[in-house]
Amino acid sequence: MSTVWASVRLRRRGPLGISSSLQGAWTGLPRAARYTIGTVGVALLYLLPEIPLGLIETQGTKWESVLFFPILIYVMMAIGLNIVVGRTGMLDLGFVAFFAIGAYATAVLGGLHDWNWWLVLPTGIALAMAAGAILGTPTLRLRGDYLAIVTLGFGEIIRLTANNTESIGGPRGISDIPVPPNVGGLEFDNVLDDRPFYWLGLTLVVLIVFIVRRLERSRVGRAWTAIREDEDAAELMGVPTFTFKLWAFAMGAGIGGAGGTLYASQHRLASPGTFQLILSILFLAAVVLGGSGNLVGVIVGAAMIAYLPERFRGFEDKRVMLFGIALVVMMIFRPQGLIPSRRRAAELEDPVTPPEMADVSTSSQELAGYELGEVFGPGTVSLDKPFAPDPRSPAGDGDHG
Amino acid sequence: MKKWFRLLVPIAAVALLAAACGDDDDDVATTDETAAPAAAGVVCADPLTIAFFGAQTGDAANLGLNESRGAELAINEFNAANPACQIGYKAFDSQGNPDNAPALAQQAVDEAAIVAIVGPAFSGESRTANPIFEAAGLPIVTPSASAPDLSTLGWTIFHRLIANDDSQGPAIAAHIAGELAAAKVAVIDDNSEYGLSLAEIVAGELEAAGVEVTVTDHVDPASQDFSATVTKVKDAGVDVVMYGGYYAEAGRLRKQLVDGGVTAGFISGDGSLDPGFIEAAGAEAAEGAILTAAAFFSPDGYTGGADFGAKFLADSGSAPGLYSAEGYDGANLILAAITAGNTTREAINTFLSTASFQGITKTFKFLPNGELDGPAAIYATVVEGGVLVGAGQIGG
Amino acid sequence: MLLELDDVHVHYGKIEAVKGVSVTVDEGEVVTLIGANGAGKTTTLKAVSGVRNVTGGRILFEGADITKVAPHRRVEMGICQAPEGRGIFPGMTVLENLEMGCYTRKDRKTGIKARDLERVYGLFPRLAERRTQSGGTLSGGEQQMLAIGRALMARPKVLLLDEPSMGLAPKLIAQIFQIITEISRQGTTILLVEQNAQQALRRADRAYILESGRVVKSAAAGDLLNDDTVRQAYLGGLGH
Amino acid sequence: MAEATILSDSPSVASAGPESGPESGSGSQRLLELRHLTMRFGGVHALNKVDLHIDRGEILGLIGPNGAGKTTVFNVITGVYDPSGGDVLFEGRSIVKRKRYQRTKLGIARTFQNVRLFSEMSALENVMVGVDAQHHSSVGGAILRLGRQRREEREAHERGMELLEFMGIARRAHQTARNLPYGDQRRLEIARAMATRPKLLLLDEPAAGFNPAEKADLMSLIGRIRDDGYTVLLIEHDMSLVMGISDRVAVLDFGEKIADGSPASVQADQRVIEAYLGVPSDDEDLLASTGPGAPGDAEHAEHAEHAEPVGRAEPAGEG
Amino acid sequence: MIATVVLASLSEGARLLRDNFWDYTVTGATIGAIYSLVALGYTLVYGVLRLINFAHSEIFMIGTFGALYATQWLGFDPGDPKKTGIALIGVLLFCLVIAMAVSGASAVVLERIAYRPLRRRGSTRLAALISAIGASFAISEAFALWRGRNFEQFPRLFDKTHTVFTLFGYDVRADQVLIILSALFMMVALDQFVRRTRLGRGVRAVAQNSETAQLMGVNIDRVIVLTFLLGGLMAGGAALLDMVFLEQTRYNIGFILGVKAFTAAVLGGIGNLRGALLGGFVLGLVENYGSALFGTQWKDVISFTLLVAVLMFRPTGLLGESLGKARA
Repeated sequence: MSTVWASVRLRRRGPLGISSSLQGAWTGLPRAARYTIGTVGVALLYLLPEIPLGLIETQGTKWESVLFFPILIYVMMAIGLNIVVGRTGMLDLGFVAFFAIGAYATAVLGGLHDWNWWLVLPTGIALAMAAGAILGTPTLRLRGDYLAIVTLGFGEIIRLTANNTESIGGPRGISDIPVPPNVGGLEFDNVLDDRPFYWLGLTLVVLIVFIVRRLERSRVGRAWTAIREDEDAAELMGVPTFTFKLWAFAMGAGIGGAGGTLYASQHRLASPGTFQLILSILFLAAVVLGGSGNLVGVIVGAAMIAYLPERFRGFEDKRVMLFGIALVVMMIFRPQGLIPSRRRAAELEDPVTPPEMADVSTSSQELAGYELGEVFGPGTVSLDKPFAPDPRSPAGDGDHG
Repeated sequence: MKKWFRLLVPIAAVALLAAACGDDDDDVATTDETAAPAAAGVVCADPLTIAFFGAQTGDAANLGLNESRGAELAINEFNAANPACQIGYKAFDSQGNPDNAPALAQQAVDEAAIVAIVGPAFSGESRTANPIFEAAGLPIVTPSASAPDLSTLGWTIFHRLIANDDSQGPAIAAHIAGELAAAKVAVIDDNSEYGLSLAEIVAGELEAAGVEVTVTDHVDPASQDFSATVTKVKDAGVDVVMYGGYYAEAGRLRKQLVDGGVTAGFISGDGSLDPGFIEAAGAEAAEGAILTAAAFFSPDGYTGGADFGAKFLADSGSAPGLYSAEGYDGANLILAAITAGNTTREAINTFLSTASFQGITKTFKFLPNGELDGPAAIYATVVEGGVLVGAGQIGG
Repeated sequence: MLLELDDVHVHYGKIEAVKGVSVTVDEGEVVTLIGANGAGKTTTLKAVSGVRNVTGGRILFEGADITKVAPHRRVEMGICQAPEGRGIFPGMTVLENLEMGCYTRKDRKTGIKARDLERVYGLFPRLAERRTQSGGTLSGGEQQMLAIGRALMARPKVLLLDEPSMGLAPKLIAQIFQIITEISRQGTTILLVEQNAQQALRRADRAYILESGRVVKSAAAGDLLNDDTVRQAYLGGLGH
Repeated sequence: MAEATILSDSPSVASAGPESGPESGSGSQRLLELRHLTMRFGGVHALNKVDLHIDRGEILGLIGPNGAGKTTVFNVITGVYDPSGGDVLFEGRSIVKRKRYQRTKLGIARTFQNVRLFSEMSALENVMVGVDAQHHSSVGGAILRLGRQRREEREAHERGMELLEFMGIARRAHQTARNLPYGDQRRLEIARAMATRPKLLLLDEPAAGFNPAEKADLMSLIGRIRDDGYTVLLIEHDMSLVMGISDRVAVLDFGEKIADGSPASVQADQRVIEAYLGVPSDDEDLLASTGPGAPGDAEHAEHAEHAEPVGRAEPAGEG
Repeated sequence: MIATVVLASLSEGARLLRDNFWDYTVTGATIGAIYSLVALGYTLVYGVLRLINFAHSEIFMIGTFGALYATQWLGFDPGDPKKTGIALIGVLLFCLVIAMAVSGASAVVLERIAYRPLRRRGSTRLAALISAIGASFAISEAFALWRGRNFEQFPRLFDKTHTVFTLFGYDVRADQVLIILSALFMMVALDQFVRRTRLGRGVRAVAQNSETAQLMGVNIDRVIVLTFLLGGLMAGGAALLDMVFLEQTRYNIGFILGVKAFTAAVLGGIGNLRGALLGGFVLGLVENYGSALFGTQWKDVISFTLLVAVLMFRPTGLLGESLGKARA
């Protein structure tokens, strides 16, 4: 199993950071306490635009607006992408496609066909999910890097097709997009006040988190993780891997679509220029930066990715470069992300007697494998080939001649 | 970048020369309605700020800086002349990106001192920012957002300092059909909002004028290689190639067309009107290309702009570019409103909508929809001997 | 003393696979490490060749401490291994695989290389027949021959053999062990890890029995042939 | 206590469906039948017309030298490979066209030669994945927490804990699989396979890397699993273990079945002895040394020598 | 109605392609040659490290600036007279050496800074990919800050419009011949290096079985550096050819080309040197033919659709083997 990537000198450190001890403290709290803290936390999030935060607020851009976009939208996208990348272990480099589909669904249905916004939202989500399933059906049997490049291509295909299709505005996009009807004191049609959108978006995020939590703690979530850890073993344990991969793709896509819908209504514009490849990469960076697989982690990661460049507008031209450097440094010193998945936290246990093979089958797998699926690479596990753990094991298959 | 300067030096020199020969009247605002800033100066009680909205960094920074430096120059001159009324200046750097624009616009709206905006520079960002300005009643004067439909969206705060693409497109088409007497034309664009719109208008006008548009193609500006388009153009054997898009791609396309053996003429709109076009195409290939705009590329083309180049260079350290003079005029227009005693957004907007103002580029009087009243002037610039040379008005 | 392991510990993450193994190998000897699966034999060997980090203790080669020396440097010093599972390069021909064996050799004069090749082909005539065939297409026995031959191309001072009998037919096992004896007779020191205790003990001079990462017994190989510790550690105590 | 629960949940008693239990279904004693099963890799026959059957409730030991095709049998039964010829019947019906996960649902579960756990999941979660195989709630149920989903979730949790207790690793329930001691990882793998409620449990060298005491434990455990009504197909190199526990033993050599019968009869079979010890050759050591072996050519098929770092070379003599 | 329009435009496209087939072929092959050279870098690193070196596009971009500086150092200006004969060859070789050296060196530095620390810590490949993305951002933005965001022009070194020979009525230009031939030459040289030399064998050995390679005395770190170096050299070569062909560069020029080259590498079978060659040319040609048939605006859609289609039927690309398994 040893690929060169990890073969050389391994000095695995338990990620005994502050966050993991915090996590420990958190899980140690009684249930009621956790619920109380959670509720207060969410309430504080709702109050974010109302509390004066001084230096934390963005300086050159309006804080309430930034809270909605990019921060909230990025959070939503990262939650969606995390299902695909962090949970199920499929590398998706074209997640922006679903963002675009949500936005365009809103623009076309709401803008061109005057649908009610509350009808547009679920339709946008459904369309994005359908697109995820349509993309997934032929491509999900591809693994790793191949899936990555195909999804990247899909993202570009969506953007370019939108750009080339005159009936949806071509490069001009569609700018006549409805906003949600006013509810009580929430005036969505007041363009000067982005707080209603923030609150609506936050409500959606809370709902999504609630749903995703439930999924993660169910048969579905276990199937996803099992697929991430060892797809073949999962299938042999009775997990219909294709179905669940498709579900992961569709759920992720649906959340992406919701983000797109919300974004387009607030910006009142859906144009192809928004849906660049770079956004997919930023969403992925958010997932990894926060701690791939961990819901809280990716939310924090996304918030950072969205917030920091806005906060440091003063750096102007340098901020993308600093962001790049930060990514490299982060991956060197804290590759597991800001708030790693609970499982990564070091566990204390009694010493054991390890036969040599224990490391062969587990630890080196974890070290050498792409977190995204253990066997990664061309032709490693196809049905006509033996079940080799190492794609490059010399006698792995008899067809080298 | 350095070559950029080198090319601009002769232009700047010409401008300086013109300034030296011109009259000594420094006043810029001289109309019947508004008096020039008096020597005593304007007095204003509240702190007032004029903001620029557009790209200051990023790929689209060139155009934004051209304009913002013009606006800054106007404000600096005003402040020097009016010690009792110091106007602030602030730039909102949208990078030309419609996605960034709303949060910036909200911020601008929130700052009470900001009474008017010069910008937004592009049509795309206008679509996401202007609704916010409209809602806040914050008046804008845009020196360069040229999409025709912007004036149809019911914005009362919208004022456009140039003729839109509905004027530029027909002028280009008329020029192709008339002056250039082309029988077959290739209309190519960069598949951007601006480029495609302009190209479509031109193609429509050409068809109406009975000129055959044998090739329409959309290139990807991110792609370096346009050879498939070159082959298509070669195949059709056109007389003129019209390109809607920006200067870097226009230059690259022109170069690859010439290298591929295409001898047809080349004409493009204001997006291509930049010395960068000549750089990208190479002086040889660029020769003879016609670049149009609803503005002069160099301010000495304007009657009132004789010494503008020199002042601009002295103030900002760089030579003026396309729409620098419009940026300057835009700011002066707002300053004229302040001079006339209008210090609220509403009052300034009313002033802008009703007053007539003589800038260095033209006389500004706006229709209710924010477009200029009166015939729109479209000017051509031709590449001659490796430099941009004004070739007079071609339409309007 | 050619090779000496002094209280060597190896960890995989938090798991300690080798818990203080001390082994010595004299010049010219055949020393074998035997033990059940998971006893730490292969890990010990990997520590010697340097592909596993030692977390405690020292490894001395010709008196010099090589604990921190990079694996490729150890090959240059004369430690060469035919790894468990043979580690044939499947996309290379037999000849190329053999040439990989003298990758670090400074004296790459064709004459010397040709003589080494001849020696290997002499020991393994099958390899000469298949020299242009790609390594992945060889049979298991041929691959094992190739692995040993490739290690010999480096002219090692000590040859580390990891389970050369693994997965081979009895007849081939016998052949391989005969060749091992022959290699030893030609003057190469051998450290042999083997599960096939019977064969290993017959061929070796001295033996160490490993159990759960520790040496539980060391003695002259012949003495261990009928030893109860071997039975316990290796054959298991069940079903009798 | 644990034993009792396992018993009650075992396939022979549980009423999971019409097909469950040895008495129901086809009514035949035959649980699995391989007919002329052939598996070729390139030109090599990994399996050549193998006929084999397993009756309900028995432990069938599958032995043979390395590269004989044992794991290939597992891989064909579980659907990792499509056989080149022949048929696999489970409860009287051909399953070669079934997908892998469907076979698990039908009641076939396996462990792996090299432990293949879901290493970032807890031990309990690993087992719950197995229990999930017989469950049906999906995305909708999980989001809405429908009654069935809650019931299934509770059951998965309870049954998971029971199985962990049964395997003696309940205290590890919330530890990450990756961090378990090796022996517990092997036990967890068995628990995970049992969680799918298999009628047929395929164990691929479950004792590999175990010390004698652990092997003894495992033997009694497998015995108990059988006693609970599971049918077990066991690949194992430790002859003492196989012979001690199997009701019947089948021997593969060069991809062909060369013997099938009671442990005693197999041990006495001349062909088996030859296969294991090799045909006597000029080297007299051969007879004394008892390493198993197979000529190399068959090894491409199973590449046992590389993918199986364990479980070879157990002397066959003393079984 | 729509179908008729599509069919009409298709038939016009078909005529266009038929009438200008060799034109499309030669221009497609030219850009395909550049794709191939850049794709080699992705494939080499992937073959050995199983890492998508996302920052490889920036290595290419640095090479274009290297070539640009070489001409400036020689005192060329965009308007200068063109060179011929020996002088031209000398100038081109000098620029090639500089571009390759700059790209090669930066690839090595990149490995040292952005990847090796991660490798040492046993990071996951996903972390490495993110690090690569970060490095890509950082490098290109650093160039944007340093050189500005406008295109810089590469001088015209020789008369490109000169027709070398005519292929079925299409006048093949000097620069096209130069690019295709030199790219092929570089690729053959690399292929032979990897197959025939001791160092190349080391690269293959690490790709096939890194641990055994170590046991044979291969210094893995050095092989990895060598892999990056080779990829960088090829990218440098591609950079000069690209400059000769298109004559302008700026900080983000590598991005699209990198995506395309990576697509080409996957198309041919990532990890496979000959696959990269094939993938590059196939991509270049199909893009061009597709542009004729469907319109230039669909060019990228066509490339990615082709990729998906190929992977559907050949899930490991056209040639499908890894670097390790390439036969000698």
